[in-house]
Amino acid sequence: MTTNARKSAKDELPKSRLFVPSASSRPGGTPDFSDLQIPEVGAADKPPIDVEACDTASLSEGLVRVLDDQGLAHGPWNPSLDPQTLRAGLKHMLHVRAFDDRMFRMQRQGKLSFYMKCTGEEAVATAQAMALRNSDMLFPTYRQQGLMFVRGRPVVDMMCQCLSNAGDTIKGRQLPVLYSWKDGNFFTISGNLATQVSQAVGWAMASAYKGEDDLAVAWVGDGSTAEADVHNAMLFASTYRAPVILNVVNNQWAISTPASFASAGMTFAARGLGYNLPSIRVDGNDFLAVYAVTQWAADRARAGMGASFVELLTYRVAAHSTSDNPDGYRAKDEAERWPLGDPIERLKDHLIHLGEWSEEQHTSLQEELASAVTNDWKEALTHGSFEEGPHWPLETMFDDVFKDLPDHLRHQRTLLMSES
Amino acid sequence: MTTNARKSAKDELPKSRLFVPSASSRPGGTPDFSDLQIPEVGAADKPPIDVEACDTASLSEGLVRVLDDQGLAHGPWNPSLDPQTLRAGLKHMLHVRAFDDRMFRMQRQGKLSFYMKCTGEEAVATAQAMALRNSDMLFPTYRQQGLMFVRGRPVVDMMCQCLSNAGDTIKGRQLPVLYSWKDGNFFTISGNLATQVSQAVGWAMASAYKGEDDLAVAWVGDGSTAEADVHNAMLFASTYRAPVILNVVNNQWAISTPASFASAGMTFAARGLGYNLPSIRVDGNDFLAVYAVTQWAADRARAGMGASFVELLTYRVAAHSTSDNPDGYRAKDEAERWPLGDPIERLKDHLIHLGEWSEEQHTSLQEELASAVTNDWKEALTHGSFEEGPHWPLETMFDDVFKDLPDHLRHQRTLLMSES
Amino acid sequence: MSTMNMTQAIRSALDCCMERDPMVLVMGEDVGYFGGVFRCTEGLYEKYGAHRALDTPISEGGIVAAAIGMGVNGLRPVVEMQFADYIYPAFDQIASELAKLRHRSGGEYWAPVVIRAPCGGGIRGGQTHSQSPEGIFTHVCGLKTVMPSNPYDAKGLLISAIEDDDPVIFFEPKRIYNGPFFGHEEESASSWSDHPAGEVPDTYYRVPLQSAKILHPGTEVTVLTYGTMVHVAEAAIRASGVDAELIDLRCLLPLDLDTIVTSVEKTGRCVVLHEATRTSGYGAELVAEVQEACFWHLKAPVERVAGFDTPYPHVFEWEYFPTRNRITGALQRAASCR
Amino acid sequence: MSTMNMTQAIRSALDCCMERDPMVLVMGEDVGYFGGVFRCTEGLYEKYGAHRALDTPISEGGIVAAAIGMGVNGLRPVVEMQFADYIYPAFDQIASELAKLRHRSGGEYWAPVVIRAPCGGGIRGGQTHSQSPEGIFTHVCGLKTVMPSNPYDAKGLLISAIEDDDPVIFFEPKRIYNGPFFGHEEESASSWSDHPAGEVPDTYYRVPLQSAKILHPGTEVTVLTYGTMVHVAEAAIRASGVDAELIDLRCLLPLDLDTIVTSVEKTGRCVVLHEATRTSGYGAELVAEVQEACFWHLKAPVERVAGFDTPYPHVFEWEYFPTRNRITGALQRAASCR
Ligand SMILES: Cc1ncc(C[n+]2csc(CCOP(=O)(O)OP(=O)(O)O)c2C)c(N)n1
Ligand SMILES: Cc1ncc(C[n+]2csc(CCOP(=O)(O)OP(=O)(O)O)c2C)c(N)n1
Ligand SMILES: [Mg+2]
Ligand SMILES: [Mg+2]
Repeated sequence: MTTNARKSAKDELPKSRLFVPSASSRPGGTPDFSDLQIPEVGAADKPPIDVEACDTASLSEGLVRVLDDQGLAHGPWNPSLDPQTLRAGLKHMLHVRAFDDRMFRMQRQGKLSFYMKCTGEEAVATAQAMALRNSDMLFPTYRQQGLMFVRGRPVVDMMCQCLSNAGDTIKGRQLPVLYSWKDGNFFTISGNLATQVSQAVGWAMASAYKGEDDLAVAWVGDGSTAEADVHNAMLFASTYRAPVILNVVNNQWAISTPASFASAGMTFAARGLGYNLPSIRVDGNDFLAVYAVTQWAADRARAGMGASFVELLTYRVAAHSTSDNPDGYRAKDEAERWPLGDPIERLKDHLIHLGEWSEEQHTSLQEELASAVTNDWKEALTHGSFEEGPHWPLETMFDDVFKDLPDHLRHQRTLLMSES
Repeated sequence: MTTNARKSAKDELPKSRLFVPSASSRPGGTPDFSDLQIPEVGAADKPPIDVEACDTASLSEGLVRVLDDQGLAHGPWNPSLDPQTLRAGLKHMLHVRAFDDRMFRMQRQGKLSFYMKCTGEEAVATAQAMALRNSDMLFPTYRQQGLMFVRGRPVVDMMCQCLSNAGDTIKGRQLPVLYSWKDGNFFTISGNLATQVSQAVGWAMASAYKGEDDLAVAWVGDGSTAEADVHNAMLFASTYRAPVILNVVNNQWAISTPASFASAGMTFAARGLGYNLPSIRVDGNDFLAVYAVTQWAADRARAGMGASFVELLTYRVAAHSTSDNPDGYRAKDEAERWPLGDPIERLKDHLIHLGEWSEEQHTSLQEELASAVTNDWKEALTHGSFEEGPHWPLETMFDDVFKDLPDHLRHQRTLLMSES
Repeated sequence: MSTMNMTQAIRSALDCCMERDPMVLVMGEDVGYFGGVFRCTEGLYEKYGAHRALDTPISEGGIVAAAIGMGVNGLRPVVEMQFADYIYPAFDQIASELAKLRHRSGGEYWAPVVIRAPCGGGIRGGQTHSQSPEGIFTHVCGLKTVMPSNPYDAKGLLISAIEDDDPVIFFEPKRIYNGPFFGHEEESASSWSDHPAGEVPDTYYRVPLQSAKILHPGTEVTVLTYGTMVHVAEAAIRASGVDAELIDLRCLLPLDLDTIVTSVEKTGRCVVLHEATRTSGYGAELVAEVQEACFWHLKAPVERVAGFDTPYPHVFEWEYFPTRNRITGALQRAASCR
Repeated sequence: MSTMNMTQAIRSALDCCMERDPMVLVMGEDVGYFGGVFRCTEGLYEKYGAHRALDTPISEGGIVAAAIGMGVNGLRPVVEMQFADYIYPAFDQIASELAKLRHRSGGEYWAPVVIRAPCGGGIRGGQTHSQSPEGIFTHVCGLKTVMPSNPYDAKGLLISAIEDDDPVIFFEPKRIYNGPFFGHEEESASSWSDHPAGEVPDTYYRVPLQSAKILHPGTEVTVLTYGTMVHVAEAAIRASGVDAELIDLRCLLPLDLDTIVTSVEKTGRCVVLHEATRTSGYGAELVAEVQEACFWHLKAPVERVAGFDTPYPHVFEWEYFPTRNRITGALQRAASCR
């Protein structure tokens, strides 16, 4: 063993000068979100859709907020949605939460191999899907299940994916929650972080190439913004002015790693400016603000003005996944200290304030959805359980590696089937 | 063949809406650098080294200039170098140019397999090397040969590398100009673009880890900023506040591809802001400005304030390499139209203006250097020519794959030696 | 019919496909206005426009990712990697995404992307302009891997690759772009115009993938190879005096194993030849398959002649290159086993 | 001496090296404060500080690049890839840079980087938490590739890897982190405390790289394997009734070929076994080497038992996994050849 060091490896070293970022809290400590400046509700101005990136600097460092703590909507970003739309949004969020809770419990009971919740982040996917056209192509991560609820995917289908049973449209190939739904223009979710973001830009480039006006919309987590694919996405989206919306869902954590290891000490939105992308930071727990910002970005892209970069500020209330326990790396009460509240409670208060909703309606809707999910689960199980099946026929394991089965796979399939 | 398209592949398509960037000129056209705003000499202000990234916005979009067209130096960035230093800088630049011209001609005569010049960019490497400490670690591209001239590498050694002869310190392993010079803290140049930039950040992190105060300094071309490594470098440099200087040498072209395919329509320096890196754009053909900006960034890093991002605005006057002919993709007279002149002429005028230099001295220095290079070339050839050798012993081909020769390579070496 | 070198044949294939299908485009570094550093896309920019002969930023990972998205949205992108040596920044998008899309989505999504990559040495390019990474791609399930050895095959195989609905990695041995190479640098360079496979139809035609070609029959030894080494092997066989059967694999995956097995069962001997480094190269797979399928017919060990396990050297290029001597030696060793 | 499972043994190796050499650090996603998703770096943050148990951004390419720079500047970084499936974004930095640094600089520069990567299936992880990419790395000259099969070897090999001046890709079969696995999921999980190799010294020791280990001698068939499959093979051999010699390769490159050849010359038969997909996997290299070196001793074709050439499935994990049946079948076919 030789050494590259100028001083011998065995010398005592002077104190390290390497800076290492810190976390909003660690177990036993008190959560500190003080570095998070939260501007006034309604304060952010709303630029025209032909805005230059450089003129969105304040929006990228600020925070678009519409709903205040009393449930009132303020400012130019208020999308002024009608009560039916608002109630639909609330229902979608409650549906997602009911679904998550049920699936989480089923995993704990050993019915699923794995599961991931989006608790506290429901407004992101639901409000954004509602602000888009169904023909717009979605490139999500594993935390945007809400997109499918808005576009009306049967809950049973999602459960069958999580069960990898005979009813799983992707043939039991993937881990639970790595959905794919072509009919809903919902892209196949990859286990490899961030790869979908730069693919979404290519999809959008093709849309422009063909003179079509459908958009691509991609999501990526705060931690995953560090991956090269996000850089590639921003650069290509800007270079070719692709009709795409690039969303960063900043839920403060990447498993045990705080956002400070990916943020470079800035807002994530601010990174978009350096790529000449109009960039906006929005309160991700504010259904109305998320809806309005998404609509604005979609209008830009459809009008041929190119891509936008959006940071959705939210908080991952639940564990990263069923394989994770946050008590090992963050203070137990961090979620309660999150200053931007809960997206469902906030929209509910707004509707109640408008006189369009009541505690009673809310409770009965929750019950209705809970029992709907229970029934869906029962039905899903009729297509098979994960352990006992029925599953897809074993030989289908060799399908779809290629469009047509090549000789060597046919040979391997014969081998396997002769054994079992 | 099936299709993914919503309309059949055979339909006529509507007009494409895909935006594709354009070039400053194409053959037959007139070069247009009008989108290049060139601020007043001396106008840029010089912030303290503890400046926040956000307060360098104007510096990242502007242009630090010290030398005007009359050869006068202006403004807060004037490094006020003494005449000896200025003459040394001029001599280094002339030496590099004399070297390039000779090596280029030798390649044309078939003496070298390949060569790359840095004509018009000489100020970048020479001024920067002079502003750094010799113990600072350099991670260059193939266009910073000037670094070695400043640090006093024997020209014969460089020629031997280009000849891959018995005197080549890297044993004939690499293409000409892919130098390595450990004694000069000059990193081995990779044929793979941009990989050195993120490695430089790791080197700098180690320097901080060990409590040492040496810096890493990296260079990358405008086109290569698109590579993921540059994103990784910026993110890691910012996250760990690494003592590194990240330089983008914007010479307007990446082989045939204009900088507009990598710039996203902004200055390159501006991209640094989104990573929270203080970022400065400097006239790369202005020896004094380059020196001053480098010194400023080095002071920051050494004081423990972390990384800086620097764009050096220059122009690639020569072909990309001896394998390239620019007449195929840009107007013949583009170089003459370059608004920032020639770095050697500009420093020469400055020295003459100071009364510290004369046309006569200049001509005789040019002749002196030309004949020095001629003698060096003769000496280099005594260590062998590329085609006839002598080269390193054939069996050394198997060395350095690993530190010690493993069995399978020993076996292969025996096989080869038994044949030849 | 015209005589074409390999770059012209490749350009002709691209032109045919772009003319027939508006969804086909070429993209990559310097492929647009300039027509590519090896000129393979020359003229396409003028003929089809900037969006169909698309210059890109220098980010191989970004290029392949964009191509995947385009493929999913109905286009058929033909990506050029400037050199195969520079394909690795795109490796994650190729191995984890492009190759797996169809399977992981249960057949819902797929991207018909072709990645062209000039490969191989013999051009004084040093270690970063000479590599032959084909073996790695044959280990990634979901990819097809092709390497033509002449202009006629290059055009026909490339058209098949572009119209194929699976992703294809299409390696182009740059040493033979302008003419066949028989392994000895000193010999005067020969041109495709003197070679039958330099006769190429101007019109559309396909050479099916997975169709190995017996270049000339023989009884004593079967030689398996592809790309540049096909021509070196031909010369070596002539020099060796061995009656060898030379098979140009053309497509490494899926592999035309039947043609190989039939031949080896006949000859009882086999030499596997490639330019790529030996250890875990594609030659290993060929040896493994041959000995498993033909064990009872083998009269001699299946020998590999391949690049040494070092980075491709600059100055020792011709010592490194699998020479005729090394091949003839292997042929004679094999033939001498009875 | 303590009984350790594999994660404890790995942590112990890291601890030993960090204690002896201030230049050693661990870095990667979630390896610092949290101690790694598989707990392999637990406690090191408290003991050595944030800069020596370094959390990183989620960019494998950036992590390896930084590690290379650190290595060049005197440190000995031990990088953790959270899963081997996620090593590809770093592939260019590994294959083009880390592996080639020393050669291309004529020996001037090198980086003693170890990359730890949990690999293999059997944990219901689906296609992106189950891959075995070791074969690819053995084709990249300049890298050493290691895969231990038990806690004792894991600690000794990891210490050797960290002190080695060449880059080492260190694969950890995650299925056996907590106990050996004999190939049948239904069987009650066994623990390392019941296994001799679960006895691990708390102190510093090395197991040399390139030292294949004969786990038990046999006369009829030589079985070559590594990692999890070592234990599956053991069970399969018992079930088969064949008197097989089981060799745990431990280090794939450089390979301890002598031990292999001596064994195969004795048994005359060989079965190669790995979890990775079959085509162009490391098994192909082993078959090629064995048949070339031992051809005249072989009484039967060298057979490969490997993963099928499909992405690792989620629901059909146990049908996909190379089962004891497939192995016993191969053993008996081989043994039956006289
Ligand atoms: C390329 C790659 N690297 C690492 C992982 C392992 N991994 C899975 S999720 C995760 C954290 C992602 O955090 P973030 O991007 O913030 O998304 P979130 O889970 O918070 O929604 C990591 C490191 C992976 N799946 N892919
Ligand atoms: C990873 C990689 N991709 C592509 C290439 C081929 N290539 C060599 S130089 C070059 C252009 C680089 O342009 P720029 O970064 O602007 O540097 P300049 O040559 O102008 O100094 C390209 C594409 C390479 N060497 N490495
Ligand atoms: Mg997160
Ligand atoms: Mg350039």
